[in-house]
Amino acid sequence: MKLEEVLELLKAALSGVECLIGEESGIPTVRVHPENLLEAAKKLKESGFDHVKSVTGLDYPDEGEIEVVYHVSSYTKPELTKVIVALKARVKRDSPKLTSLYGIWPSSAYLESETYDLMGVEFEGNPKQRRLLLPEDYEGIPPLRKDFKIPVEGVDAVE
Amino acid sequence: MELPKRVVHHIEALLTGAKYLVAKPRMTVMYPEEAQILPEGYRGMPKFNREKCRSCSLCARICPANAIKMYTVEVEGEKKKKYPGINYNRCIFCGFCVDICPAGALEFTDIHDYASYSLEDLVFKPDRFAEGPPPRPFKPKLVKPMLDEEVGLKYVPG
Amino acid sequence: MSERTIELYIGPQHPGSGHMRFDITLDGDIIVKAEPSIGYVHRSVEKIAETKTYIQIAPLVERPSLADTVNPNLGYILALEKLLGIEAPPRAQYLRTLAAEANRIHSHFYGIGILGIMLGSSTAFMWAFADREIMIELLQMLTGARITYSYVIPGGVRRDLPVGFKEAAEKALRYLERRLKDYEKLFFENPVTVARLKGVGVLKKEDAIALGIVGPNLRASGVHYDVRRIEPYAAYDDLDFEVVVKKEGDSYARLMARVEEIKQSMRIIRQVLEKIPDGPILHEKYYKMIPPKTRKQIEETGRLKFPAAFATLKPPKGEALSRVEGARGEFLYYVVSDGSPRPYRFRMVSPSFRNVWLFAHLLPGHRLADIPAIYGSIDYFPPCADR
Amino acid sequence: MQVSEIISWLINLLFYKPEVFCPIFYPGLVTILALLIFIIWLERKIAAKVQLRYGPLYVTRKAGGILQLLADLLRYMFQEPIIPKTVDKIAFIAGPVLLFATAYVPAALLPATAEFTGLRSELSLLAVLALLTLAPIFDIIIGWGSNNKFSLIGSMREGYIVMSYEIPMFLSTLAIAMVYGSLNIVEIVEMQSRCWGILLNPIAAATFLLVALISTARFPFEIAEAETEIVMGPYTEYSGILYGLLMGASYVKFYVLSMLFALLFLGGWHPSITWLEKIHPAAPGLVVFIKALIIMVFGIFLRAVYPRFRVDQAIRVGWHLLFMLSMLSIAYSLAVIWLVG
Repeated sequence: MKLEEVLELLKAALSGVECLIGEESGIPTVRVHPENLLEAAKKLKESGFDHVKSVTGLDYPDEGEIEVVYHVSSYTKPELTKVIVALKARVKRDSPKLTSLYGIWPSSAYLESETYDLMGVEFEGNPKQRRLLLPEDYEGIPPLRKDFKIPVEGVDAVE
Repeated sequence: MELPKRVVHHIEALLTGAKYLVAKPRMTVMYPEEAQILPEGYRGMPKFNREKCRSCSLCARICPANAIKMYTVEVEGEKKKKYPGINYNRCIFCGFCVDICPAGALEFTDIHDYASYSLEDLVFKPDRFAEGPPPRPFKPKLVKPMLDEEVGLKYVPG
Repeated sequence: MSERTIELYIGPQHPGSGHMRFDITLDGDIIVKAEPSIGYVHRSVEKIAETKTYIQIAPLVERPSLADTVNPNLGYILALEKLLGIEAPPRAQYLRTLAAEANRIHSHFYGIGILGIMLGSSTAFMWAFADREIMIELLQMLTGARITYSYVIPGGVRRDLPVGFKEAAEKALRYLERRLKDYEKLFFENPVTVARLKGVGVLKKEDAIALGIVGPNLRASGVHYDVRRIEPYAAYDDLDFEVVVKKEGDSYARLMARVEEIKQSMRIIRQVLEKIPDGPILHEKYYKMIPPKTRKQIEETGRLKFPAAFATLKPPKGEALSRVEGARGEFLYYVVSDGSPRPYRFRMVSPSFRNVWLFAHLLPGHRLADIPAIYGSIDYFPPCADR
Repeated sequence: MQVSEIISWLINLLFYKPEVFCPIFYPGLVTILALLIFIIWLERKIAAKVQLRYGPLYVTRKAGGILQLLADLLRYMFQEPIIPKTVDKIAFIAGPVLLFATAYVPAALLPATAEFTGLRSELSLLAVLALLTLAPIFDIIIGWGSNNKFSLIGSMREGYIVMSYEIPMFLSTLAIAMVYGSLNIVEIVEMQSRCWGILLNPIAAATFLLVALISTARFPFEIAEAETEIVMGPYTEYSGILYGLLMGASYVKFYVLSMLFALLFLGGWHPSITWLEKIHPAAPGLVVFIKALIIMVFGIFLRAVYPRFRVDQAIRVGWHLLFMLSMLSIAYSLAVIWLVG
């Protein structure tokens, strides 16, 4: 399926939901306000996108926001299997909260949990949300945030 | 219906086991008494050639594990020069350093095993890096692995 | 918990757990609740990648998944190539396919071996690990390393086919074909193996889809989905192979799906060696950057030297999404570049991480003794999941 | 004079009195210890051969590493047996000792030859069987005393399995005893000089062999200590010599059952080699030993072939297959008696 067709399909599927449909670096993308995320997801699920491939958190400290990207695709609809759609929502960096899409896509459970763990975004209603990869007693900046610095070494030997 | 088939499978399994009880193949190299002859281009511990080095530090820049660092070395009759040294505590044997060296000053050796008593001993400064990896303390019997239709891998003394 | 049940923590120091822990609630011998507790070998590849240059990430991504290294490597390079806007020449594409398939065989043997030892068949374990060596030896000929090949680089591959590779590969494949028959008699069709796996851990098609399961586990549940066919990369478009799909969805189907895939991979390797076109193994743009003297040396040895530009690859601003079918399932890479030599965000979703769901989903209702059977059959690899 | 008398009395007591010789030398303790070392080495060697490996090699390299197990034994002897704070100490320490002892005692009662036997009784078969059933109780005790969930689960499994194999074991031995009309092992063997028990009642023989495999946790029935499931089952907390005793116990039991199998079904010391008697009155009994060894080699070879069953499947084998087979063997015996008389 060509990109234009995918965009057409998305527009048809998401009619009635306040969102921004477009192409970003060749990836069909739907940008929604966190409030509309659940509704958009529902519509996408209805149109055949049946699983989440990845939940990614991107930290933008300058803008004070965290972008959460759901990459969704389909196993069942042959024409959609080739398509991965990015569903993006931005949340405030100091109180990042989203409604979990677990109810719509159970496949997002552990992926959201990972994002909670490493990026500090809370997903309300996700039963699997917990310290997944980090130690249970970890406190501090979520490691994938930009202000969590790890040392970078230079080229020259320090003697 | 099911039972006779199951009995046949039991017998087949037992016979296959018995077959290997008497068959020859074994896939063991008695390392370290025996060691494999490694194929050409094997990515072993790299060796440094001081004469060819242009001090471009590309090796240190591409090293994914930060194992290679540039050391400032006093050279007779010249200014100070920068030469690479390697820390084998970190090296992951990706061979990027050798492949990016534009002067061919780094090359692979076929040695991949070296044991030392201290961590510091695994840091090879330019001098030791140029000597290359230390040879094995004893000579192993060398065998060449050959892919074989019958036994999979044959280790031919070579 | 009620007085009927006991809680059992299996792992992380347990002969059957791997680097993870299961929090199991047992009612008698029956599991009522299971939750995987992972992260014991987490090293945050995604964060480390943000501090590395693009080429340095290539060896990094293959470290988590030790049995299957070409595929994650290839997946990342595909994303990087999308960012850079280049594509590898045909010969390099074939060589990538060759390495990926040899690696798939190696990884599947690894998985079968682990399943074997989990069920108590030490012979299946030893055999599979010995025969895995065959593929390692082949790939060592090709790449110069045993496990972590870092073979795929932006714009091509690092080495051309060595002399005598085709004959050696043919011998290896014939040997493995013969050996698979012995495996069948001793392990796959062994009545005890069948009793342990048939009907155990049944994953229904709907559940597999809803939980986003990947790889042979998905296909063993009847979903016809293989990235090599859905979104062909490397040379898969030109090659003839079947996507192995099984209906049953039980542990035995998952095991047999892997066995069938080994056979398909052998088919692919034969075709690659038959059809491989001549030509360069590195994209023109980079090949031109190599000085002529070095180029001559490359042609003689078949071993590539990198252009200096590799140390400071700077893709333009943008995003790239790529996926490959690894041995354990789909690897997804999402790389966001801000125009600097290091990625702004690097996302790697490994198949084992997506298969984590299976523990919580499949284990309840089974017996305690089924944990290793199910665990082994889904070919779960903790480092691959934790990254 | 006095000293040499004492020595000859001692030699006579030790080597020519069956009541002493049988428990201590053959088929008793000394044979068992030597066999333990050999059979475990052989098990590892056989598994290694099937698995394209060498197995133990470096201890006495020229002899294929046969002394490896002696080295292991020494290690177990001198390794610190760690006794965790939370265990029930008496059960934890006494358990392995008693388990080994109860596994060994039946061996002392087995006859070496017709004349040379430690226990002369009309009910010797019954005595051996009764003693054989004692050992699993200590398996359960150590699992309970270890105060570890894996140990507990392991000993529960052991308990379930005991339930499933004991009845077939008794019934199949009963079947062969019925054919020969005796519960005296010596008598049964003597009657086999014409026709081996395995030919008279093959069903009972097959049942008994399977029972021997199950009760000594050979593959595919290595269930109570299934490593990838419950670590080492009842033995999880053990180390040092206590663990050595536990590991040895199952082999000892296997030895006893194999000897019993050789005696009951494979004709015992028939065909008897009479010239051996000149060396020692117990020497013709070596025929039994060799037959038992063949059975044991078959048993340990299975490790290289089979994965392990699940506990419920093993119990199903016990009740659905072995129980039925043992009932059949009784019927078969009745038929044989009716036909042959």
